[in-house]
Amino acid sequence: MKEIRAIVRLEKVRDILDALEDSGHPGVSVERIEGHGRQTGLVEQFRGREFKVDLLPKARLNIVCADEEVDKLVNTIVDNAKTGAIGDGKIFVYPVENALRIRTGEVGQEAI
Amino acid sequence: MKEIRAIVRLEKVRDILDALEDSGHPGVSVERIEGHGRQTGLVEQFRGREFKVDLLPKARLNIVCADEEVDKLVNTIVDNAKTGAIGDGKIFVYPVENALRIRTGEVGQEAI
Amino acid sequence: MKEIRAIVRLEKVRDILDALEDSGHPGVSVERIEGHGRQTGLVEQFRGREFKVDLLPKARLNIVCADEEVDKLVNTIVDNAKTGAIGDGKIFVYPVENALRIRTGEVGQEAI
Amino acid sequence: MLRRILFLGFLAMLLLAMVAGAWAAAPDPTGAATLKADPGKAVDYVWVLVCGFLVMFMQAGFACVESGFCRAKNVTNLMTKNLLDFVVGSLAFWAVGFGIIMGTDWGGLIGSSKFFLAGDSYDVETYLSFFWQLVFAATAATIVSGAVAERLKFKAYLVYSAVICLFIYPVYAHWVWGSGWLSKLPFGLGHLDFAGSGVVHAVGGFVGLAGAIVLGPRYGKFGKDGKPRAIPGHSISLAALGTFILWFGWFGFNPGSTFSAHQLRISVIAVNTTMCAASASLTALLLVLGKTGKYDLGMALNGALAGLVAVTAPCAWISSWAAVVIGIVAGFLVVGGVYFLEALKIDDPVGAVSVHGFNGVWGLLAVGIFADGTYGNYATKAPFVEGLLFGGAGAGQFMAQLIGAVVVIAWAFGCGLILFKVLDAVLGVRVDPHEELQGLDIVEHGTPGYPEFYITRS
Amino acid sequence: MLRRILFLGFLAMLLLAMVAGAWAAAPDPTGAATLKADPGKAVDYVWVLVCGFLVMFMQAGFACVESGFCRAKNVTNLMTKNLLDFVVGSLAFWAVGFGIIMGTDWGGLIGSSKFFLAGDSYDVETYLSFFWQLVFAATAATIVSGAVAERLKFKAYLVYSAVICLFIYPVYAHWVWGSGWLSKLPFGLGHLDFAGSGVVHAVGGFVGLAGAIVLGPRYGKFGKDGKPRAIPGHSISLAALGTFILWFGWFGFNPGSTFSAHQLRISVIAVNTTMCAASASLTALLLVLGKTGKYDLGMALNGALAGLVAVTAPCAWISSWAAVVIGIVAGFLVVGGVYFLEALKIDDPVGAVSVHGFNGVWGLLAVGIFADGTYGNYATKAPFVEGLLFGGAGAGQFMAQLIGAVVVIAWAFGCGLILFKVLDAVLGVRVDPHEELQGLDIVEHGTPGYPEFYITRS
Amino acid sequence: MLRRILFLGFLAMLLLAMVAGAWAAAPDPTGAATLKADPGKAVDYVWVLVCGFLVMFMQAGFACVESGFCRAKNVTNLMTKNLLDFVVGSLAFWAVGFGIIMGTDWGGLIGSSKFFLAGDSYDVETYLSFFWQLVFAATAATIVSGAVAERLKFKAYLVYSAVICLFIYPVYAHWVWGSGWLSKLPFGLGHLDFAGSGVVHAVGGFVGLAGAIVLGPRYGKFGKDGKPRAIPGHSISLAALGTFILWFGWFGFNPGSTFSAHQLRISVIAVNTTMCAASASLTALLLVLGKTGKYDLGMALNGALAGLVAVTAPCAWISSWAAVVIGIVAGFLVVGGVYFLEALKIDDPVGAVSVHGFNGVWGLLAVGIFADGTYGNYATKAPFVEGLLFGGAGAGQFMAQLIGAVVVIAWAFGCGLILFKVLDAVLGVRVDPHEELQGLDIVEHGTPGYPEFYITRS
Ligand SMILES: Nc1ncnc2c1ncn2[C@@H]1O[C@H](COP(=O)(O)OP(=O)(O)O)[C@@H](O)[C@H]1O
Ligand SMILES: Nc1ncnc2c1ncn2[C@@H]1O[C@H](COP(=O)(O)OP(=O)(O)O)[C@@H](O)[C@H]1O
Ligand SMILES: Nc1ncnc2c1ncn2[C@@H]1O[C@H](COP(=O)(O)OP(=O)(O)O)[C@@H](O)[C@H]1O
Repeated sequence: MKEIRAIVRLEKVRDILDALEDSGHPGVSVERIEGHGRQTGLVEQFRGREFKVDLLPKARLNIVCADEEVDKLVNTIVDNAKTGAIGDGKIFVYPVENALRIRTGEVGQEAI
Repeated sequence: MKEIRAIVRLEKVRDILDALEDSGHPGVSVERIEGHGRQTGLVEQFRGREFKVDLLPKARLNIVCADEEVDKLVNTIVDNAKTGAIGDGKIFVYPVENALRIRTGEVGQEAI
Repeated sequence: MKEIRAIVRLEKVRDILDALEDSGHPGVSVERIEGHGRQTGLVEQFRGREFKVDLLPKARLNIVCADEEVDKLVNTIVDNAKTGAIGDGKIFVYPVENALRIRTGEVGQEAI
Repeated sequence: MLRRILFLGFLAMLLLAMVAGAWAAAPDPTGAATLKADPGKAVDYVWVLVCGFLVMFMQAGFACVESGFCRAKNVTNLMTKNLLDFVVGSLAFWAVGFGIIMGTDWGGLIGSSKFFLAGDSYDVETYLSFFWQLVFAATAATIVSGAVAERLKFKAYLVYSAVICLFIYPVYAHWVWGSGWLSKLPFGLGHLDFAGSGVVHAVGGFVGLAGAIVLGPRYGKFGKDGKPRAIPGHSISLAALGTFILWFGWFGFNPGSTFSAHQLRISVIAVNTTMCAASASLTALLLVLGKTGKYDLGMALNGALAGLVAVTAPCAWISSWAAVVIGIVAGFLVVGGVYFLEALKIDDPVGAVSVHGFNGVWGLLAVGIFADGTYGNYATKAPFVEGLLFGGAGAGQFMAQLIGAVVVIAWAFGCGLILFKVLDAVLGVRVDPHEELQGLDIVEHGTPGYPEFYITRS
Repeated sequence: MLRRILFLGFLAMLLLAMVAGAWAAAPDPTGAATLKADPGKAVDYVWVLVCGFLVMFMQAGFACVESGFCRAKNVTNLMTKNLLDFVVGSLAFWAVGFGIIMGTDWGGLIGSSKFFLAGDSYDVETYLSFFWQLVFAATAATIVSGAVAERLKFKAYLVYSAVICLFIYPVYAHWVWGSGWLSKLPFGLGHLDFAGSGVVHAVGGFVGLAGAIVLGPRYGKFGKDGKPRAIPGHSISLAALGTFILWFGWFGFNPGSTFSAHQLRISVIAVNTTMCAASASLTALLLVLGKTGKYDLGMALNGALAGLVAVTAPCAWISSWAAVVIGIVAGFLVVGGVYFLEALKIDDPVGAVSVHGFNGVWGLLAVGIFADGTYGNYATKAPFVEGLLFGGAGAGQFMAQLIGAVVVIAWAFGCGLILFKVLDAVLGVRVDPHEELQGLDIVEHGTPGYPEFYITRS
Repeated sequence: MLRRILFLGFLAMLLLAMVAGAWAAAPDPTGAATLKADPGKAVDYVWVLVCGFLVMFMQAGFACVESGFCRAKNVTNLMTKNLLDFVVGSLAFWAVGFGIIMGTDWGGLIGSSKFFLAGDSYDVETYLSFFWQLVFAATAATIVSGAVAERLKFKAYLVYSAVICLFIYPVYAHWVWGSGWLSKLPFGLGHLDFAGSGVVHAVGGFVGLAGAIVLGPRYGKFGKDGKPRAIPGHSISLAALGTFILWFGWFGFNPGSTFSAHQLRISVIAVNTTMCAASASLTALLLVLGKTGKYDLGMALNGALAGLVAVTAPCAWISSWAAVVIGIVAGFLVVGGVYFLEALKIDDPVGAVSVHGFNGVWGLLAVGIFADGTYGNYATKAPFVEGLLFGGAGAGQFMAQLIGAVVVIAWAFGCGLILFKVLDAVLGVRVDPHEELQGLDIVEHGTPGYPEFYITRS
């Protein structure tokens, strides 16, 4: 079992979720984070004084899936998250040891 | 060392935390996320127009613990998170390589 | 590849990010969480009635990095997060299996 | 079902009104004759209308205070209730309520004409009186939404809003202000309530108390051990803004109740209103400071409102030092009231009962104590109103106030209890526990208050 | 560029004003003579000014409603627009607009003096009239910001604000209120619009419609399948508070339009205003309840405003039952209007066109139907205003109203279309798609509305 | 300790008041005689009271602006300060302050009767005057909370509130408005300040400056390199709403300062107030646009307030073009002031010093420049007020204004410095660094402003 964590632009979440729905509709958790990588932030101002904000808002999608699903899902995400401009985000893949569905008590693959 | 991540109903957080307090009071981090699994969302409306919201608010509890504690803690969570209705949530378990307490510099088991 | 997750005081985030900028400026994601460990919460009140809040606001910094970077980054964080008082937070390290930069499609080390 | 009933009722009302309107033989709909008879009316109309606008604006204040003191998941619900009680209340009061207060008296018990403002009512004086009474009735109505917040079904609230403006409020108001029996009590000058500590606030407060009791406490208000728990409101800035708006609106409520700009006493009333609110707020702040060591804004806000309620009845018959003293007592009462209700396991989410109910009664009694004998009943001439501390007539006046206080509690609490019990039997008054947890906004209205913000709903 | 033009224009205006001011031979700048001539003026001034203050406060109401009904990422933008339309509009109206409405009539088409309030205008009566007209003009201006919200470039909005207060609004207002040709139509008493359902609201609403059409819908308002999608506003409490403020301010708008406290009919106007808002709000609530089974606050708020707009023209010529009926129709219109525009793929984020445009027109027609012949045109004497339901003159009056309604639509929509098309050609009216997604707050103003809150921006 | 002192002080005040009240031989507590002597009083009372209500409502405006411009972690604190300065200030002003302004003059320096509104003060005229002076004093008091926001201990603020309303404000107000020495300067008509640019705003602004200096900047306001950093406010919508409320309230502040509805000049004052605010706001917006290329709402809001402050002194003595010019200067001053204070490493979180302090002084000088000689001092008769640009008396008047400006700066800044220094020695004025980081809401009040929202506190 693996977990895919995709950090993407907030405005792309809708499209990605729609696309995921077509590729098997996996369970997903979405979080609001802030971050920076190559993208270096933007300038805001308040009562005439400018300042640099270096953390930008992003969304993170977490999907736990079977090992063999990873590639397909990652591709789906990449296709829908990409604009080509700096700040498109990253995807990380992590090992997961077990899963459990609280409602039924199912564990492992069954529970994803 | 493992990390338990339990995605649960927001309204169950209080009960789960109380129950955890009784089973050893581990350190916990709580996050507010949105997600969907089997549960398919709900219909909201705004100025006469209905729309479907497919991400529902949930809480995620993260607990880093010793390998042997996992089962006990998972059970505690399940017992207190379960309503039997769709949307009860899931628990995932991940490997953790190391831990460090910033205040004291302790590492590994000591730091949990 | 590893992921460092550091749970720290909100008011320390600025300093830690500045220090990280000096040690190689890695990509970072920041989240707002609530938690408790040794620190036991505080008393608030509302219209004359006191109550205990046992989850306190914290920030979590996530950094995916090469294995050999872990120590340096952890030290940087510890140095800047420490006050010596209860509630300084913890750092956990996790294995990461892969990374991908959405914009370019680079994978693995390249993508971090 | 309810929808259809509401809609049909609404149409029926209209038909009746139109029929009634057909007879209209309007005495002075343009006001030309009235003005000719008394040119001073122009300034009186300006005064009464502007004050009435301020009272109407208190609706915004109540909406903000109640929403701010409740949780984000019920904001849409509270705002809808605060809007709709004014909306439904206005229609109900127009159809029936006003006629019950100000219509031809029937045995000292009830008024019986002027329904739908029809016929002879098409007259500037009647409309002026209607406008004034309407914004007062709506104030009484809106007080209750605070006490029953976060758990009352919306449709029950709609029916409640109609009933209080159709019947509960007008009947009692008739007794006091419509030359009903309370105003003719053979003690002092009869029961007196200058701007409505009793008529408006105590009525609202005790109907609210009945509602809170019938509904029972919100999920989580009392721990498994029975101890009260705080459920903090979601926006202190909204609650504070609402309190400022209410204070501002109260300058219409109290001074405007002279119903005439030719009683220059309006300046005294404005000052008394301010001083009482100030001393009550400071007292409440200091009391909680003594208990918890913190400067509690929520209670200071409640305290200011408590002072405003308490001074509402006596404001025209006292001077400033009495206002300050009345305020100190109001501060004690509101703090004590909040703890007292919690001890009784009654859940009043915003403190409406302590602020409006208990202090409304205190205001009535305060007339019988502090009225200083310099001012008549809406008149600058004798007979003057005297309280216990001033001259011989005081004991009688105090008695009249006491009777009025007992009556208002009995009437409002009794009617409220019956109303909510009947509603419970017919419609059910309380939302499902599951819905309560989720918040009423989505369940009843489909619209979360702050859809884009991350909120920890519990 | 724009900056420089703005600044130079601003300075040029001033110079002109100072030069003009130099000639000043002020008729009665202190008001002493005016008061002597008519001591009753004191109360009239108080009435008109206080009502004018209330109308100015409606700016706050619009700001809150529009911001609350839009997304958090555009709050700073909406607030800046709502402030700056008043600011720029005041200067433009002072320089030119007022003179076009109230200056010496030129062929029934346009006024042509009193620019910059210079020369003879330094007079208490003129200043009073200016203040009143100014807050009305600013209301028309601010309505549009709702219809074009979340996608219009800020600099285009600045130019728009100047143009509507310089020209579009004043010309039409001159036709109706400045003894222009519409007021002299040979039907009934000429086209009548007591407080501005047409002059203010329909003008704002139809300029807004033009703006919404030129801009096109917001990204995401219509799905790939072309179906309309809801874009919920970020703060229901802000929108509700704004509506209460508007309702409050409307008590200045309508009753104040007598421009005299000596027409005691002001009490009737206040009542009609309330009753129409109430019945429209309830109707809108029930209609959506019938459709979705939920109590929709957003539409109930829109409904209340729709009722207020609809009663604005007839408020002084009807009695309460007619106000209730007009409100019911307004409720249907606003709900229908919202769905209708969506069906046409026009995106009006806050419902401004349905509330102000459609109901503004309805208000004009309602005069021709319900005016009951008891009241003259800003006078208590004959000739009286009569609608279709009352007496023979009704058909003529209805015709006058119909003509006015057609004219206001043509004028406002036409001017709006030209204005926004020209602006689009010159400056571009719409922000980049990327900027729209990010929100206008950061792109145009650099200041997010709620920098510390976690917001899901999309 | 503090609690006990506060409580005892409070009780002592009351006892005194009751004793004093016992002697009461009230000249005209009902107002019947006053009305008989001058029936025109009715409309004057309506005017003054309604305007006074509007001024009181400015408390809500200040509360919103200050809270909106500060961080979420200090919202409860700011709201509590804004409530309690009115509460404590009212009691202090009632006990002593009013007597110092309006009591029997003692050597041109101080008034010395009417304490506690006792004895002869039980009179409609005195109460009216008290109400008016009270809401003005409270405005001066509340200005300071912005300048010292986010770091001042609450108990120090309570003491400060009492002191400014007991002493600092009343003494200076006596000099100008209570027939004290400044009003009798042998230049022009003596020092003139129509509605209080100096008496209210400059006093508040410079006491605030002293507070800001004694406290030092907030943690993080200046970087390690000493460069100023922006600390954005948490809610732009709240700040904007607050500004609209203030603008609305200012229509009470300025036109109401005629203290009579029989000076029809009130219409001119209302117009001037609007035009000055508009031109100042636009100027501030354009200046920042020139610097950063963005339309800065925060500064436009500050600009509008700056214009309102600047026109407060001259509003009754100028015509509209002068108001526009004064506003342009005000716009420059507020923008320059904000940058200037930052350059001096003084931290004024909401711009209170630039808005109220600098522009208050500018308003005083503007009287000496632009007063156009058509209006007397609160009178329509000669002698008329003339500034430098109009006639020979201008130089003298300018001198009187200059002296007043110097005096107000010296008095307010001096008293402020002493007060905050003494408070610092006795109570400590600044919260712990750790508490400042955490926010004052929890530490001092126990109540976070928005407990359910996710907030990035730093
Ligand atoms: N090494 C990393 N560890 C954790 N999060 C990262 C890392 N690198 C990037 N991120 C996250 O990904 C987001 C997008 O990264 P960015 O560098 O802007 O993308 P790109 O390089 O494709 O332009 C950042 O805002 C941050 O949240
Ligand atoms: N595969 C998954 N990966 C990540 N999160 C998931 C996954 N499946 C479910 N979740 C999370 O768990 C929550 C509850 O899942 P749900 O399917 O509604 O529970 P159940 O199946 O027990 O009814 C979802 O809202 C989502 O946040
Ligand atoms: N075992 C754990 N698992 C997950 N999060 C933890 C754990 N222990 C602590 N935390 C997180 O770390 C934060 C700081 O922990 P705390 O015990 O207060 O630090 P310290 O022990 O250094 O005083 C907590 O608020 C919580 O969010």
